[in-house]
Amino acid sequence: MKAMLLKRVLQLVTVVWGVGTLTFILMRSLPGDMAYRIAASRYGQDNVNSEAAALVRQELNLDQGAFAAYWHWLLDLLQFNLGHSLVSGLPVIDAIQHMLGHSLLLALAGLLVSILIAVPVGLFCAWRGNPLDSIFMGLSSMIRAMPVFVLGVLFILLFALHWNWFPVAGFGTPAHLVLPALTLALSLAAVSNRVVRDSAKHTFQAAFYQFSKVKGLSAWQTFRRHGVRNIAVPVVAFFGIQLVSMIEGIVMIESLFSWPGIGHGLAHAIFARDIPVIQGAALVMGVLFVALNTLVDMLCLWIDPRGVREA
Amino acid sequence: MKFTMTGSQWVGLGVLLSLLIFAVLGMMFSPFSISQQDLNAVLDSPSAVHWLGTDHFGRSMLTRMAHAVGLSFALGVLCVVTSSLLGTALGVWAVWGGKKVDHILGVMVNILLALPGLVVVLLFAAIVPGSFWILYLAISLVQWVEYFRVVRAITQNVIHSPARQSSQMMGFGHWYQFKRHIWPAIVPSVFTLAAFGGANAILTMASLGFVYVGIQPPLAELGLMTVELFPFYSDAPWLLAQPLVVIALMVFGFHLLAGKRV
Amino acid sequence: MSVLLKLTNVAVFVGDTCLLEPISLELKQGQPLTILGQTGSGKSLLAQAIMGLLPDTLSFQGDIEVFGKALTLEQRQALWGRDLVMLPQEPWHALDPLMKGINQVAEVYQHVQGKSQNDAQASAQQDLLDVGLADSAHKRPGQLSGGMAQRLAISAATAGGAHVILADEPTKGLDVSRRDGIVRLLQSRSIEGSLLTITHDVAIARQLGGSLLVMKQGRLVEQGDALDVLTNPQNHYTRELIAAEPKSWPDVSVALANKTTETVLVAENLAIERGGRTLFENVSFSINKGEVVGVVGDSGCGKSSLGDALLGLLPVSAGLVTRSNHTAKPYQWLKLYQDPPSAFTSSVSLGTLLKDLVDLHNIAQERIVPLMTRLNLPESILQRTCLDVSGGELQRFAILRALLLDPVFLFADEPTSRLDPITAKDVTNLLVELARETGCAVLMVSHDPDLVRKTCDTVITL
Amino acid sequence: MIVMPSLKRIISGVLVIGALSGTAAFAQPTQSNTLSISAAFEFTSLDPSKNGFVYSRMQVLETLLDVDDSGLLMPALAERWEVSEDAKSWSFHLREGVRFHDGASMDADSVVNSLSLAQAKHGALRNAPIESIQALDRNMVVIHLSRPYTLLGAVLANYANGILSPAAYGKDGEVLALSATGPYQLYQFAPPHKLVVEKFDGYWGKKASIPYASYLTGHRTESRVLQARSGQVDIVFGLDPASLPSLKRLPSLDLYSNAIPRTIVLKVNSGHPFLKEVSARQALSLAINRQGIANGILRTPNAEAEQLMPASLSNWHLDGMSVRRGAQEVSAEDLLASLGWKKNAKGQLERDGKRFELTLITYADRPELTTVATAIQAQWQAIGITTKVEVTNSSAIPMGHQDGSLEVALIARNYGFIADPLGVMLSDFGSNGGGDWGAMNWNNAELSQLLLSLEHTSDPKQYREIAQRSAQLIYNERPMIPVTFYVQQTSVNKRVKGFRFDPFERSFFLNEMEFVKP
Repeated sequence: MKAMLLKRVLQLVTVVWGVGTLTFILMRSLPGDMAYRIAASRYGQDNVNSEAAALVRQELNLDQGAFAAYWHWLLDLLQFNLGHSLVSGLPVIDAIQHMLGHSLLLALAGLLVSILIAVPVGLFCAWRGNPLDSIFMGLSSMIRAMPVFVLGVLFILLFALHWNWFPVAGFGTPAHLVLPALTLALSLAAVSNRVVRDSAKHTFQAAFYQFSKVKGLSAWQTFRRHGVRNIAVPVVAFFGIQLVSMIEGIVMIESLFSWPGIGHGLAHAIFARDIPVIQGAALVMGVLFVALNTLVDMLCLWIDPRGVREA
Repeated sequence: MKFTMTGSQWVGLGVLLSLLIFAVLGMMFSPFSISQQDLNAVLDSPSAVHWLGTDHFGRSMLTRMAHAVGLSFALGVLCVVTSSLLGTALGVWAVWGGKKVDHILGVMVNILLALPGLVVVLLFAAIVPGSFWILYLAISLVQWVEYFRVVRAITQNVIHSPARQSSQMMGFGHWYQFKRHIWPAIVPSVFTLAAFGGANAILTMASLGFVYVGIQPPLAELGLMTVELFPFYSDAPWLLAQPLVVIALMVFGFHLLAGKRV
Repeated sequence: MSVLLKLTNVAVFVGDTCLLEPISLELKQGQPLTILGQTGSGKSLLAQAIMGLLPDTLSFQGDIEVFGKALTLEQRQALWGRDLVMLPQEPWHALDPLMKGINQVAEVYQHVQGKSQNDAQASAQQDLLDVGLADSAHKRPGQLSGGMAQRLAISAATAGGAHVILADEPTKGLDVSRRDGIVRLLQSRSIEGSLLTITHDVAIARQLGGSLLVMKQGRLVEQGDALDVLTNPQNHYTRELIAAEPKSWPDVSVALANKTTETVLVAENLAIERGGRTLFENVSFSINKGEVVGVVGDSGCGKSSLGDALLGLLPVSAGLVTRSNHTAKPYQWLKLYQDPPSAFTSSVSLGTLLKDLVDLHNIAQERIVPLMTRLNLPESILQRTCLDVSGGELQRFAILRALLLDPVFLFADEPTSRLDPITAKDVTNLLVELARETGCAVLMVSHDPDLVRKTCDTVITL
Repeated sequence: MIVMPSLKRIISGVLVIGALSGTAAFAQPTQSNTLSISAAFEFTSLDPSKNGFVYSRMQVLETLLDVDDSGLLMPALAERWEVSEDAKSWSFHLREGVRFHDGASMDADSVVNSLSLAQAKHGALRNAPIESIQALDRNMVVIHLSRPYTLLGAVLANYANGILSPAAYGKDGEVLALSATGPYQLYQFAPPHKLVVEKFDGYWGKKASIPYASYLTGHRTESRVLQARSGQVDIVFGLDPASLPSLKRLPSLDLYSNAIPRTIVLKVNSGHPFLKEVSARQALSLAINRQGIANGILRTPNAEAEQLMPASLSNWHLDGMSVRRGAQEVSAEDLLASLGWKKNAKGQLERDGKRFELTLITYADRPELTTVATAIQAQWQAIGITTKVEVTNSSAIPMGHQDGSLEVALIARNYGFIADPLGVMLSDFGSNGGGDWGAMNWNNAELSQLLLSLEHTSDPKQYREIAQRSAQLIYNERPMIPVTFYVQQTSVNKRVKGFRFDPFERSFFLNEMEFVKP
């Protein structure tokens, strides 16, 4: 456990440095003059001109060399200072807090709903087998074959326009959360219900599962005592793997539903060349990613104390 | 090594091949170009002239779909080839090249893994917007990691297997050991990853098109076409349906071809 | 003496193919019944059929009476744990990998016997104490040795009160020294009922006594009182099985006088560590040309590691290995593996593998055919891959490949432990014979003291 | 005399109770008491010089002068104003009783403070020839100029020069709170997506009826259309023209199409070897099927533009400039052929071994630009010109202008950014061969002269004459090629009454709107 945490901390440090440096290099190699980009975002399309760009350049000291800028950034980072947004002038940390809150809300809601869908469906499929299994198999494959935005678009057409049950886009009320979370949840559940099903089927067929019944335990007792935990091991590990698709899904869903989360914010910051925000957002994503993976590891270890999951 | 495919894999291959044939024939024989507009015939339903109808510029949907499918395939195949070669080579090297190599590659992979793939691709796509080659580079860069991890894990097992040890003791060289032991062990996984990789590359390109960072007009790209045709979903639903169905079919085909889930 | 279990013409099919031909038997109170036969003889199917555990793909015919009543599948399943229980082949697989040992016993007391949680824990603790597992009660199956796991499984299986016990290969994979304990434990647990054991091990059949059925490829070939059958086998197959026991092998070790004195390898004060644990220390010996040296010891004692260390595949933590033969090329120091299929790649045919070797070392083609004949390897084997040939053939093919390189030293790591007894005997004898002929030194590692004693010139016990 | 105070007390008592009950009823913005607006543009800062357009439209921010629908100056925070004989000093008489949202009353000092700070920031005021801004007394502000500058009034009406309470600024002039004077005050500020305003009861003019209004940034056009469809948002600005037919069928919506002084134009690099001849630019212009674009793509018939300014900016609009006329005289192909361009085997134009290839850049902020660019690309293809379309960020245009890399750009130019188009004309054509958003490498001494003279022309008739001549010059030389006039598409939910569109996009007129009683 200790070794694992230490390893994770080390990973975190490399990730912070690596992600920061990578985004820095990428942003520096973006075509076009940063001052113009920032001016466009600050003053709006009607009011951006070379005069505005010159002002921005002067104010933000954009003429300093790449190396100096990198050095400044590293020093600031060591003091946990993410800097100020070039566009709004607000502290990056505030902007990210605001975005992260929304993203986490969406992610948690999506994950929760996906679990609520995937676990019963997966267990049911493993338990009852065909034709139910084949039906859900087909359904899952269909949903998996659709990009997440298509799923979102279909939901909007159906739930927001046809039936007018939920708002199309925006945020602020619980009703706004429903469609984005459902979109995320379904795209996640389409894969995870199969993992639950496979794991359950594997467990149901395992020698120890049979042996438990041979020992005299009822089917329900066997499931409760030997099923749940053993099924959970690969499923929880899989949720760790699914974090990636979750975050990717969130980027698309946030854009589609105008959800002011970190993915959306990152995409916008990229267009605006708001380097501090990009670095901050990428860093937070990286850190979050490592942290969540650690959490999953610990959860796995708690469920299955036999060994540490491979990173 | 004999490669046997299951029924559903054949179906997947069939779906993909039909789409590919559609793309090739469409690109070769269509009398229209992808940008040829006819503002007098916009949003036409399928007819004898325009088999799949026309879009909001009066462009032939058949031609555009064929090009879009071709583009998606090109990207998918290129990404798969590049990332699988790179990932496999580095994965084997990480095991064989000693602790130092393994460690350095491990750090690289950890950094790349700490950012979700789509975000990395977004960052890259922002550098040269609308460039096919940047998309290809970025997607390949993201995807090789997956091959690397799997190949490294399998190779590690193979390296310690009695079979490889025995070959080494009998005096066989590295190339032989790779050819006879490592490659046959990794090829099924690499194949599965490749099929999923193809699907993911196509999905990524469509997703970028959807957030306007991908391929730019007038090139036909499935994600972009989805956005372009979305406003007409009630006037001309058959138009919007085309890119959506084709994306789903391509991804579905690749998933079937993969044969099993990751 | 009541009949606890009566089978009448029980047969098992897959589709139209008969896997287990009709068989009838009776299991009586206090009289154990043993079914003896090689792997693949359909004996496990019989146990599954009795329990009602046959996979859905298999069909079943005949009548099964338990306690004098013909019972349906569901009725038999209702008896599980309380009256009827089956011990699994692989205890590691039959135990929940995530649950502590004691809980796997206690849950039976709690849920089957209806005891309170505390009482159940206490009873389980007592059970484990009885089988010598008190110290390991809170370990998980992965932390237990094979013997311990089997004892735990037996405790868990019998906690529900069942006295009719079906045991399917209860000693598979166990060291000889652990085997007897398990058999005695089974006997004691079935004292109020009866025990039906399925095994390929003649020694267990002898130890259990009672009545004996000998099966070959799904067919009953001989039955009767165990001692009668084993001392005076009527059937050819039974005789072969008995003769394949290492105990009954002819002694092929060579007297000291016949040995050459040309040393191939010397080991001085060897010590090996693995995972921070010292496996052995101060082991010294030398191996001469043509000599067969046996190494015995329980699993985990480091006997395989010793061989690997001699070949330089593992580092030694102390001591020195000196190769006295300086003319031999590196590829003439070779190893035979325990599990033949794992030592070959299945990606190409055996013929290709052989050709690879011949091309690499410029081996004369004409040597191959006589050697293959000698090893009793048919030509057709070369077209197949390692997955399509039997273990015995594959191990002989491994010997063929090794011998073509004119080895000076061969480390045979339990080369026959995964083979059927009859095949094992053949392969071992061939190996020893050929080694002597070619003057190759052999280090033979085995968990079976009898096998080593009968075949090796010198024995090292770890 | 005795009655007055008590009456006053009663009235104020009633007002307080009314206000209290009002606040109690509207304590929280809900769907029923909030007018929701969705538009494409996001905001990141409270500073009027940066995002003032949002606060001006949401009627939080006000300026000294206002502009009416035809572009004429009107009193706003300044009740009246006078220009001196030499046209070098402007005096503004401030309205009395104006209160900021923070409770302070507006006086000359606060106005001077705001204007001085605005002058230091990016904006039109910075370039005005201002010598001093002074408070003459509590209610009078005087601005002294170094030379006559007729534009000053229009510049002061620009959102960047909104008047804020002195307490709103930090010590470096940064804006900390948006305490302005409009009928609405800031309630919630969640950049860059959401802004909620609450009605301000201390407003000097017509008080608002709707308690709250929210502004949502809807980045995706599709989403905005859907928000309109579903009734989730009351007013949606900047609808995708493609969605209009289906929206028109909805009974719950009113659609407004309003011409605004914005034009889709091609900014042409007149220094480019292929484009330096006037006839080459004319050919490019002739090859564009403006009617097709207006009808087929933008779905706004009659929006085709042969000249930069729409009819609403009458001084600058050339009358009788029929679209057809140019097309019938000569064909684009002939013009190009006369310049030595010949079609090769593939149908592409070639001259001296070089193919006629252009890179057209445009930006994604306005969705119609991309579609129009696609149409132009195809139409130029038809005459043998290969065009590469690059969709980038709007900043690429001034940047491309400055570094000279720009070839052709498709832009949406707002000629009403400062209520008098002269401001934009000066920066686009005034000097140095053009401006960031105007002509490029195109020097016309006569035009520069004309435009400069307008800066101190106050006689309307003379002004019009010069403006007309300038417009004709630009039309003849085509340093900018107009494509279509802009028509803003807006949907308004039927639950809202009193919607009015401001062609200068300065205000949403929220205080004039009401909810229809259900």
